[in-house]
Amino acid sequence: MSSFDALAFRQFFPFFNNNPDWVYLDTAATSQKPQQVIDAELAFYQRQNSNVHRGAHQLSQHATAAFEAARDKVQQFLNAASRSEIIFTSGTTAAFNQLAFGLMDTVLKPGDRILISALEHHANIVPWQLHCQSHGVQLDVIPLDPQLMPDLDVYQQLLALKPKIVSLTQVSNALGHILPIGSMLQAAKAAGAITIVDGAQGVSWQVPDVQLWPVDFYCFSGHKLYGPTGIGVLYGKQRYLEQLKPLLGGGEMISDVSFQRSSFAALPARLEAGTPNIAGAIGLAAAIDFIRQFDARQINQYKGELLQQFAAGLSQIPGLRPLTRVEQSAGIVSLQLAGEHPNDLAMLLNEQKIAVRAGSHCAMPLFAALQLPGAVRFAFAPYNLPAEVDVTLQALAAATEILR
Amino acid sequence: MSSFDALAFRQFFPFFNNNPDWVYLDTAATSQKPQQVIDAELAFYQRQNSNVHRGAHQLSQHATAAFEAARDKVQQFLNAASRSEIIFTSGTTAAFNQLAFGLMDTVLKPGDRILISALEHHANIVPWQLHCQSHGVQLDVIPLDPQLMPDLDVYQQLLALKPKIVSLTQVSNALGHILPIGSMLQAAKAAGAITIVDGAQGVSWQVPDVQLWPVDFYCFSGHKLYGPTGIGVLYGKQRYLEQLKPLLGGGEMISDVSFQRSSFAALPARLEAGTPNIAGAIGLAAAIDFIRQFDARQINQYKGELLQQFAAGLSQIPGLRPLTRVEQSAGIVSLQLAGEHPNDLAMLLNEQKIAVRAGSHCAMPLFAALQLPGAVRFAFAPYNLPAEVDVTLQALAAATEILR
Amino acid sequence: MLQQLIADTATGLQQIAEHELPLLQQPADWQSKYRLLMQLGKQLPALPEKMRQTEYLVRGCESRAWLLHYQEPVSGKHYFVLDSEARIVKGLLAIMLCFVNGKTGAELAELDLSRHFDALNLRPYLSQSRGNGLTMMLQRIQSTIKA
Amino acid sequence: MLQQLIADTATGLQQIAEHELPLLQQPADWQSKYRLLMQLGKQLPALPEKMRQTEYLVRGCESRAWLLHYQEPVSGKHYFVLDSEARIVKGLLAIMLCFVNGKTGAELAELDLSRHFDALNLRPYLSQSRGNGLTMMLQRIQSTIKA
Ligand SMILES: Cc1ncc(COP(=O)(O)O)c(C=O)c1O
Ligand SMILES: Cc1ncc(COP(=O)(O)O)c(C=O)c1O
Repeated sequence: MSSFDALAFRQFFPFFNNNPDWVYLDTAATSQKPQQVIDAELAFYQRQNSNVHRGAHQLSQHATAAFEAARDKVQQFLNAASRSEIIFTSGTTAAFNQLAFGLMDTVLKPGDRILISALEHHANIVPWQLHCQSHGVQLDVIPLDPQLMPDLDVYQQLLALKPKIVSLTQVSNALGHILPIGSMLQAAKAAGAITIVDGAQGVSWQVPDVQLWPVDFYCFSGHKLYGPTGIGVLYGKQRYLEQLKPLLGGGEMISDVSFQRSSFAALPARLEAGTPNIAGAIGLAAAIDFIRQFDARQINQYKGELLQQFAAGLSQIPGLRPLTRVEQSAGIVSLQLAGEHPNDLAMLLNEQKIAVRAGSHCAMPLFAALQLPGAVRFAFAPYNLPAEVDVTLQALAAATEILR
Repeated sequence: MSSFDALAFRQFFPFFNNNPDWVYLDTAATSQKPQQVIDAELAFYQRQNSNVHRGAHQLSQHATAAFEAARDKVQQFLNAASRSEIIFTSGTTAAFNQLAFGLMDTVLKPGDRILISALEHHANIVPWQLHCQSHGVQLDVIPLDPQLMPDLDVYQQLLALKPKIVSLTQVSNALGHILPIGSMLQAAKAAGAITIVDGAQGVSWQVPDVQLWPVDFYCFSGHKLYGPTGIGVLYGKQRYLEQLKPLLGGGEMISDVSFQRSSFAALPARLEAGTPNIAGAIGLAAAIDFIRQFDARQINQYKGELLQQFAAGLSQIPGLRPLTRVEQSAGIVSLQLAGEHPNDLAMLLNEQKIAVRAGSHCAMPLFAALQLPGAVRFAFAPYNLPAEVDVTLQALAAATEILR
Repeated sequence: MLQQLIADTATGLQQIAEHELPLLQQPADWQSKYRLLMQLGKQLPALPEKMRQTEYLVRGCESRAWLLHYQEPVSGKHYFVLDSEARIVKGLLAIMLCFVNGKTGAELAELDLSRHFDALNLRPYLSQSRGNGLTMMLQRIQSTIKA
Repeated sequence: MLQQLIADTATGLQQIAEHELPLLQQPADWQSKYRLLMQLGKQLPALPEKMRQTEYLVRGCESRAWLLHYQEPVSGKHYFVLDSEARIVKGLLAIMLCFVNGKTGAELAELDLSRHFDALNLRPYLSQSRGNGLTMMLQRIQSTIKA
């Protein structure tokens, strides 16, 4: 048994006191926020609020210091080599759009290839599609193996085509499966590719050491890591960040503007146009402080225990077919009820105040490959309790009973 | 005298209690936030927090309802014809980047022209520059007249070149000057142009009626309208929004994704990729509720009185040279001290706890035209008090004394 | 083909209005409510696979539904055939149809569907959520009759 | 030309270190502090207009400054000539130079400038703010000696 104290952990989250009848199993969509994250935003607005960077005045300098301290916090969190490798974005989606737009013409030339996996979220598909065709760049996909993981043999064959970019999710948001990202990145590097990791789901499973991992870009969203909405991070190795064409132009990202032409400022400013989400960055820093108080290994072990308990219960309910292989999951179980549409199951769980998602989870190509209309996703977090697993299993039994 | 009660108004803003020694004259950079805006975000995170749109479950439906109610609020605020004309962005800068990217290829063809004024903020310059050259589009600039307003004669001549786009700021952030936007938009429409207004500074001066104004796109930021950072609005007339190529691809903005191609969802989703700044939108709605409690005419009259008081005092201090013509200002006075760099003046004011900005205020081309290294900007808001104007004037006198 | 589907739908709706709607109003446990909803859905004809075409598709984020429309030229009355791959949604669509089918444009403009759903304790299903197939369907119906 | 500027700078800095730095440490009203800072700035030579070139430009958001650098080949010591269009910033740059000029790379790597600024009650001017010319200048000095 993990020595992690989930009940104590849960106390930090006001949401649960305010929603005592609900079982929240939708953390993969967004996590709940500890009071200290909320307080950090509140304190900023009540005490320090001022715009950053431009200020002669001390209030603005304090706001800037707090904002830049948030950047330092993220740098330490990922162990980035330099603070200018941390770009604040509005989220993972914005980060991928900066990447897809920014690599075209500079790194990616007509005829080049990008390699992603069949497990990707739309954020790691659609931005590429927006630009690939007009730039003559080809998007290749690593298919699934029978374990619903990327097929590593085919991966090797696709790497032989020398993709310029390999962009992979660390953890599948639809299934929870943890990709063998270390070895996959190594293989990509060996093939000479620039590597990108979508950490939206993965960062709460395992924080990368971006100097140890062979990863050139890493993206995640604050709101899935106990932080606020509207803030995310694009980490990039300096030499690659410098090659990105800015997606956004405006204040702060230029060093010189005339009506004829503008020249860009140094990183990180170059990729952060306009007034940033200052309070959001400060909230994200508070979230990082919060989560670093706890032992990640213990948390993961605890989540594993919840998954085991859930999986054991599922096997007692006739007709349920998990898609997720629990032993390779970071906290998610996705399942089907034989012959039924996932939406029906989710509605019956909702009626019993179990908050889950049904559908294709912004991973339509995955479900197309599986030839399924979607699945019902149960996403467990360290604030979930064994008792909630039991309640969920009972609710599932009642729901399948009705659908039978 | 205005019957507006500034002291009562000021009570809503916790910032002032926490910073009693400061005179905050930097509202043009970002406004302070009333407690009810902070509370709205807080309440969302503590009670409702859940991701939007995708949810089978009721928590998500409530979050979605709150988020979409924020959209309805903005729609009413601007009197937009439809809620799908309101796109949430991360701010004005992001909105302009969506416009510049989105109009290229669809509306703007090689050889086409875009017309802006010499008073524009970088947000209405740099995004155009990012895309104009590679698309063969020409950016024209309306020069200044002696009153430091757009030269309307030259404007007419430039309109004769049939620009496809006319994009103007409602209020200059560097000088505070209120452009004659009604007649300028009408002239643009008469010349057959699509019209864009940068409302970042203007929206707190006069909220447009977008059905009465001949405006096709209107942008503003929450954080300058008593709202949170990280949220802004791109309003567009439906038929023009529909022509925009999405700048951001990802979840929610597509109706169908395969590895071959994706098809876009209907507005507003089509232009809102990824998890939006949910709490930010809810905070912005609270800010709109807040400001609508007050009479805008009275507020503007009150700001006018502060400006008059300030201008009268300025004339007593030798060497000060206002760039702003107070009678055409929405609340800003920018000035120079003869022979001195604005930064010196601002530092001496900062020492006396007067928060102002010095520099080119993200309007470098304007100061290049004026052949000045910048100016010191005093931005007054309805929470500023006549007593603060006096303190500021004393501080200015002391500062000029030192610099002499 | 469409005529046949419309006729079958009409038969189903009449059944529902007479027998099931009253039952929905009675206090029952939640299980019975959903059993009833699924029952309702079964009384509507299923759209044959070959008619499940993109042009008829109404996409919620979680399940697909289809809408076919016919306006009677003389009376101007609107008739819809609705289907969904999710059973509960299909039941809810059936209820929606009870209030919508066979009405003129003017009648539909006056219709306050949420009042009816309220009366049946089904209000939450008509929320703003884009992910919710029902709202999407209602919007599609409204845009269809305007077109 | 650069040699002359470096010589003039050295003279100015010696003046400052001997006469003005001690004064800055004494409690004085804020007005005198700024008068002194501006005084300091005046003791540094002004960069001739033709040398205010883009390659030497260090851009804060609010005022421009320039940096010229020379490394003595034998001793390896670094010498800088700094200028700013803002008078107070120029005074602060003069103070910075007092601690920086004529030092070797190793000495500069060891230097804790914020301690010195603290001692002079000038800490706020070395903050993270990008808008602040001083921080930008410090970064430029660091990158220059590394290059
Ligand atoms: C006139 C004007 N336009 C655009 C902007 C950019 O707004 P934001 O930084 O919130 O994107 C500003 C604010 O600095 C402004 O004053
Ligand atoms: C794996 C993955 N990538 C990307 C995203 C997109 O994140 P966001 O919506 O915060 O931009 C998500 C979240 O939905 C995700 O789970």
